Amino acid sequence: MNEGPARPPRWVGMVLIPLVNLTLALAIAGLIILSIGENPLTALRFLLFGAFGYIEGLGYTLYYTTNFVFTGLAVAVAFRAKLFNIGGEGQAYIGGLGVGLVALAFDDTLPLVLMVPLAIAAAAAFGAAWAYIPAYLQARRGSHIVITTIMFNFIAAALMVYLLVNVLIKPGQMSPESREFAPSAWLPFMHEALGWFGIAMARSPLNLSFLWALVCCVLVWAFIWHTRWGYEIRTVGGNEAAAVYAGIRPTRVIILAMCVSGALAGFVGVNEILGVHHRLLLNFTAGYGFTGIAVALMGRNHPVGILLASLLFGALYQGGAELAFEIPAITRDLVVVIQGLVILFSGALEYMFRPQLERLFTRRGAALPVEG
Amino acid sequence: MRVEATAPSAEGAGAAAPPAIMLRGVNKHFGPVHANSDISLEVAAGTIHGIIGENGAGKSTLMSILYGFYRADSGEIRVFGEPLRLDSTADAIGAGIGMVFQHFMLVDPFTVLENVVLGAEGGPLLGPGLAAARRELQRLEADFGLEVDLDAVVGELPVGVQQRVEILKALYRGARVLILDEPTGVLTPQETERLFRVFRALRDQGVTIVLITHKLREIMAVTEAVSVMRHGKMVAHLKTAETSLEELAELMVGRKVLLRVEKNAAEPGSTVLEVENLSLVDERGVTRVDGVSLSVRAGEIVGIAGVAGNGQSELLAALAGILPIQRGRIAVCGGEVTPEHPRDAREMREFGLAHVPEDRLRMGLVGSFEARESSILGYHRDPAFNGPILTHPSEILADCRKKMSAYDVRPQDPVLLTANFSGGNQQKIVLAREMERHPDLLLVGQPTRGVDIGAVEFIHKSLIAMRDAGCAVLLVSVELDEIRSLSDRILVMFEGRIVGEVAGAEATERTLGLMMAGVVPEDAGVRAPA
Amino acid sequence: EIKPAVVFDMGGKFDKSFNEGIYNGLEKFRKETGIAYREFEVTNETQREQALRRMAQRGSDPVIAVGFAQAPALEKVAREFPDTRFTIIDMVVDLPNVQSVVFKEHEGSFLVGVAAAMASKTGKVGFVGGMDIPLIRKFACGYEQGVLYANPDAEIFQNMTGTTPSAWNNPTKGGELARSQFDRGADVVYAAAGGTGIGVYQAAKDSGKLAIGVDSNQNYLHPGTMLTSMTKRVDVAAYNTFKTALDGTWKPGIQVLGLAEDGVGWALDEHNRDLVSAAMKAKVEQARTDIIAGKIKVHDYMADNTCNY
Amino acid sequence: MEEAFLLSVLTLDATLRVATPLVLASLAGLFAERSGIVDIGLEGKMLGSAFAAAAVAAVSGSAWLGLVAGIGVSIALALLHGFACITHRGNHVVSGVAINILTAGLTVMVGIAWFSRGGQTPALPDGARFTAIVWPGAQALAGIPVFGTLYKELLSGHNILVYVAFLAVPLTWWVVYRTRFGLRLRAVGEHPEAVDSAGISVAGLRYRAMICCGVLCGIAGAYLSTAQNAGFGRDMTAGQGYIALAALIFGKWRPVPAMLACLLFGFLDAIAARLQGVELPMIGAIPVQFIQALPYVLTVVLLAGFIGKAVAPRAIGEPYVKER
Ligand SMILES: Nc1ncnc2c1ncn2[C@@H]1O[C@H](COP(=O)(O)OP(=O)(O)OP(=O)(O)O)[C@@H](O)[C@H]1O
Ligand SMILES: Nc1ncnc2c1ncn2[C@@H]1O[C@H](COP(=O)(O)OP(=O)(O)OP(=O)(O)O)[C@@H](O)[C@H]1O
Ligand SMILES: [Mg+2]
Ligand SMILES: [Mg+2]
Repeated sequence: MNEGPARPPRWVGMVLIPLVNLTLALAIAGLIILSIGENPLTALRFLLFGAFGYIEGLGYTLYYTTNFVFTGLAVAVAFRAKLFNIGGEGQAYIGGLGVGLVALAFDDTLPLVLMVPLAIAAAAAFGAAWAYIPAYLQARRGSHIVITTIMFNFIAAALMVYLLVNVLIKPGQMSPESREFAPSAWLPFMHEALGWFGIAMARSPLNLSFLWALVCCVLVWAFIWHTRWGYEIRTVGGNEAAAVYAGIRPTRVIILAMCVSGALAGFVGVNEILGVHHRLLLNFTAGYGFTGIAVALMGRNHPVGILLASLLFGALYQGGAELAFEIPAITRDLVVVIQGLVILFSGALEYMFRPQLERLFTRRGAALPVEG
Repeated sequence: MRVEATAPSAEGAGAAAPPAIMLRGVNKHFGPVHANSDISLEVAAGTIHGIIGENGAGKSTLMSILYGFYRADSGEIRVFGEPLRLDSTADAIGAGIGMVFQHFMLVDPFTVLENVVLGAEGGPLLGPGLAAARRELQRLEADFGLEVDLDAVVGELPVGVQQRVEILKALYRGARVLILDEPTGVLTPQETERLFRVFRALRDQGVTIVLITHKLREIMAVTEAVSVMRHGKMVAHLKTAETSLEELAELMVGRKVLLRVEKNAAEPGSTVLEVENLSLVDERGVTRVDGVSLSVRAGEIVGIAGVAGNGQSELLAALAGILPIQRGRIAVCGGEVTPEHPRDAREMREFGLAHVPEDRLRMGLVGSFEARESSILGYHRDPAFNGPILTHPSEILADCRKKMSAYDVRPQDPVLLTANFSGGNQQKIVLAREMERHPDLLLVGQPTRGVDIGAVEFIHKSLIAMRDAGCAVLLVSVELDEIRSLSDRILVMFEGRIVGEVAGAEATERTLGLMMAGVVPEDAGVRAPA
Repeated sequence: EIKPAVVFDMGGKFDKSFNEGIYNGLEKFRKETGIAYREFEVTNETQREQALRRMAQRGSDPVIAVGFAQAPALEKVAREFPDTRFTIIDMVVDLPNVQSVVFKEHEGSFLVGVAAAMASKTGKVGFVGGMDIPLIRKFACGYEQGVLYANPDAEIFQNMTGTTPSAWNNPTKGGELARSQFDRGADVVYAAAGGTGIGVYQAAKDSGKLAIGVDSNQNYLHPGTMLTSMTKRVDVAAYNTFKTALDGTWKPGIQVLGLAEDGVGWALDEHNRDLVSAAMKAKVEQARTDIIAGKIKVHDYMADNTCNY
Repeated sequence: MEEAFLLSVLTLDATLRVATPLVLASLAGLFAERSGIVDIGLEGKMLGSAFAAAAVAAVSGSAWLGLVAGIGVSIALALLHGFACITHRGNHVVSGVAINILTAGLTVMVGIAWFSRGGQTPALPDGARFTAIVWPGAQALAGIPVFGTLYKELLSGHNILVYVAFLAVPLTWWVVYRTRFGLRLRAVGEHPEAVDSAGISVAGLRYRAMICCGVLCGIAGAYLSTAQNAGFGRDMTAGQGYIALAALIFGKWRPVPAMLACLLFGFLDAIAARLQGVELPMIGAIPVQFIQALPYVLTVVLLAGFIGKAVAPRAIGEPYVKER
């Protein structure tokens, strides 16, 4: 029909609105900090400095980012097929198991260049396998994937405790942990890798799996939007009847999407087990799988958005720890509150100011309604 | 006589009764779209008033404003002379307006009774309300011939019955003005005729009816006055008795429209589709298709007529590889399907079949896809669009552009979301996708459902062109006009069986209508099924 | 003057048992000396190393690492900062600047096992652990041995709470597990499950049964149904770390604290005096002397990863 | 034999205790989800309510005041969820996750500020708790075989909130299927346009559903901290909100089947507690972790084997937008 009022400029939606939301979240967190008698601006400075202000801190931020990228992508891929994968936590756990088993088996025989691809493959295979069962049950038996993936998180936890306490534990040791891998099986830290090129960097847990996370972003983007399999996944997610009409089998697509999702979640194991801890241990997933849900949805299930959301969460984790370290009155619980506020305002309430802001900038910007 | 569009005249002003509805200067924007611009309209009380217009002309929007569902940006509304501020549908209902939407507003898992009382329960507890409603509805049913099983689950009812539920809903709320948005789009001729009888009965009892439709014959048959919309504006108000089909069509589209399809005699070639004794049972165990045999040859259009719900949809779905068959055999372009060797839609396409589904939005398209993505649905594995791993976006885009211009899809924007095209244009996207494959066999379901007559003309021409190019076409439609004017042979389905076959040229509405009711008339060249 | 610091483990300083014991010892030190200390509560595996390193970088000395799980991190950090003094509780890290404090939890558990067996009228007693890990098995094994020492016919029910970190912090589940043992006839239950124990003790109180606390003296929680507590003096260990560092008497190496060193024991105070009969007290004290004297050998699960005694 | 019977009755008794918060929370979820709002935030609402109930009960000495406070906090959180999802068309899952994280932090933070016990509230004396109600004649009838045992151990001797939870099931059923509000509730989760076109406010209905959800979650939270336990502890819900959600889906969004699913979860849990360390004939001692995983494994098996496809309310999770 006739051209009506113009749309607001793109940057309003892409930059300004997220910024306003984030500011609001931090402002409310600031009020809370004020209420316990601390200076919110000092706190904000510690938070930002801790997350970005020095190389080690940045390293930690990016290390957390790596985990969130993996779990966020995992949730997003499943979501594209309209599957709600709450099982990232368990898939990451079992992915780590795969990495650990490979490393324990071959750490003194294989060189690193073979170990790394093998470990990545194992993480993917184990994570995918753990996602396969709920996917199969959803596809063939109609078992609701939300329930089964929740259950599989618990089952993964039980399995890991059993294996670590009874089977894989280093004999005579107190901690339920495997032995440390031989250093030849350690994925190089970023500070080591940069050291090869003569660049000095403070040490941090950031390791080369960060690069793999970036690669995964590109791969997922290409997979979802530029392959026929991605097309089929999106078709099933968009309109299942249309998928059947197009000769796409939803059962296969559900299984494919979940396996890709599980494999991505499994890569958390590469970062944690091969990159940081160099041993198999309990609870290394630390809730990254759950946070991945918020990461994916805040990032609009798009790799670029997920990367940005992961960075935000990485910064909150690292900056928050720094904050708790520097200001004794700010406990780790307050840091959790800040995270909750950020998810609430930047995620759930992201549209709160959209109409007002868009109107503001539309009016000031170009167009009055054009009749014709 | 033509009445000037912009000024609903004071013609009836001398009469005592104020018009049932009077709109003045109504405007409505949807973001950048000016859906209704400065609309005025007057509907006399106790009449049936038609509104026509192309797809996207703004008819539904205008009626939704009148029903308080959308709020107008500006304008004045009077109902029976009373100025109204419509802030919600409750206001409109209170003023005696009832509306039957194009997409039904029924809650599928509810019973008919529950649907009817929703919003008019008559108290905080359901029991008494339901009982009262049951009594009142039985009266309404008797008065207007609107029989429905009040305890049936709505989702399981045929559309024609669902529509009756919608009408009952409005009447139960005491509607004095009843608006119906494309009520006949999904009805059979019999159902339509029955609906019109209801309309006349309602009108005789003083109810005012506003009828939106694309079918000009219906306007001529049942209305007293008609208003024409184009591009968001009112272009004419006419008395039905003083106009003609041709004039209305021209007013709507803005150019002359060919109302009859012109075609030469068919020159059928070899058999492309051969169906033998096909049976199909749905998941509830009901036999939907029962021992159907038919064949379609290259260069002919075979039409399947029948009242909706008599197995045509399932037959089409089975042929397309969407539903598995329980008995029989399908041979298509050298490929074979049996219960032991089911094929999915992808394999059927590989045999050389294309399929325009009956319900494009539910099945033929993905609303959240860009048009270029929807335009390869089902052919997304075609080597032309794919490398070994990655797809070829530029080829897909170019292909989509080409199809869009060949089929005059508007707007011609391959990256616009599919859902943002109007229904008619969505239909064209599907047609372009399927027909441009130049298949050996084309299955078409309801090709012109809900499409305006300009587009109908184009679609019909394209189908004839396909046939003349040697394609075998199997057409399923509930539009008898469409079936009769396009088909070379017509098969009629009733309760899952084919009751007879008529040559297209010889089929009359009466013969077909009887056959669709399961009666095979003696005369007129009907052949019993093989 | 020293700049002491502590890195608590995942349970947090208010976990009602182990970490909180450390916290109490340190608070005592702070009140006495007026010396403040830095602290950090880790929330994931990777933060352990980060926190220890940050403490060392900031010049904190000595630094206490709480819990066995900190050992791998401490090994790295202690090598990086050879001039910083570290104390790790519950684990041995063999480095010249590390003091390792470990406890003979099995000995203390043996004593409360004896008490449990004597207090039980049904001859059935229970044990609720947090997670099935070697440390908890060590508690359970000592307890079992003590129970059977006092009553060879006794029956012992064992339950573990869970397989995720919430196992240490799930009083609801703890209470249900205790009740499940009461249903089967147990009338004394010993909990070694961190915050989960709160629920166990409450369930005992609500059902009129007896419960045994752990780590710190928890008798005060429910006088009348808290039979006793197996005290593990982490507070003393923590206090001593800072204190000896202040005095200049801090020494690296391994400290094994058992009954003989008063590192573990059983709690007898005004809250449970009425529950402990003279015979019980005598028997427990006898066992205590015998263990110290080596007449009773309490099997350490960690020695061979079995509970065969 | 008699002992075995008593033991099974006691297991069922434990089942009721464990299932109570699950029943309440899944009924809460039923109101939200039937209205079209995905509620993954049951966990957070329970946690917030558990804290408020324990804190107020500890200060006031009254369990009832605690219950009111718990319900109040839970309703506030439910309305926050509604504000995000209904008014501002936010993503339901993100909002739920945010509420869960927010309450996990806030309860402990406020707890430390108020009580200085590391986020715990003081232990509640019996007067400030909901304690067991012994039914008349429980002791007297105990002697009667079977019935006496059932009466004394299973029916009698629970706190009032247990009875409330199981009465809430028929009540919810009645509200959902027999009242005007219930009809509209079911309609708005299936087809909000239909509700809107009938002249009923979609947002208004959904907010009211969220209030119902808040009330029930509030009772569930209060049960945890002032009935089942005697005080609040950090993260004390321990994932029960998610299990309740699973039960709701398991029960296909219907009150009675959802309750049965909760009872099933409770029963499997109770059984698992009793199987730990028991040497099974033929098999011997099973590793405790396998027993601990048993309820989850069995749930999956039951789901795959016996429960057909669960179809959610059609409009669930979709923000209602009239004009695109
Ligand atoms: N909900 C909506 N949001 C945005 N735009 C809309 C909406 N509904 C309608 N429009 C716009 O208003 C215009 C008029 O649409 P409307 O549905 O009224 O057309 P119509 O005359 O009913 O067409 P048809 O005959 O195909 O039903 C459309 O072209 C469309 O651009
Ligand atoms: N999200 C949207 N944003 C902008 N315009 C939209 C959007 N969704 C739909 N439209 C517009 O709505 C119109 C479609 O309206 P509608 O769905 O009523 O189809 P229609 O013209 O009525 O077709 P039919 O009669 O076949 O149903 C299109 O012209 C399209 O431009
Ligand atoms: Mg319309
Ligand atoms: Mg339309």
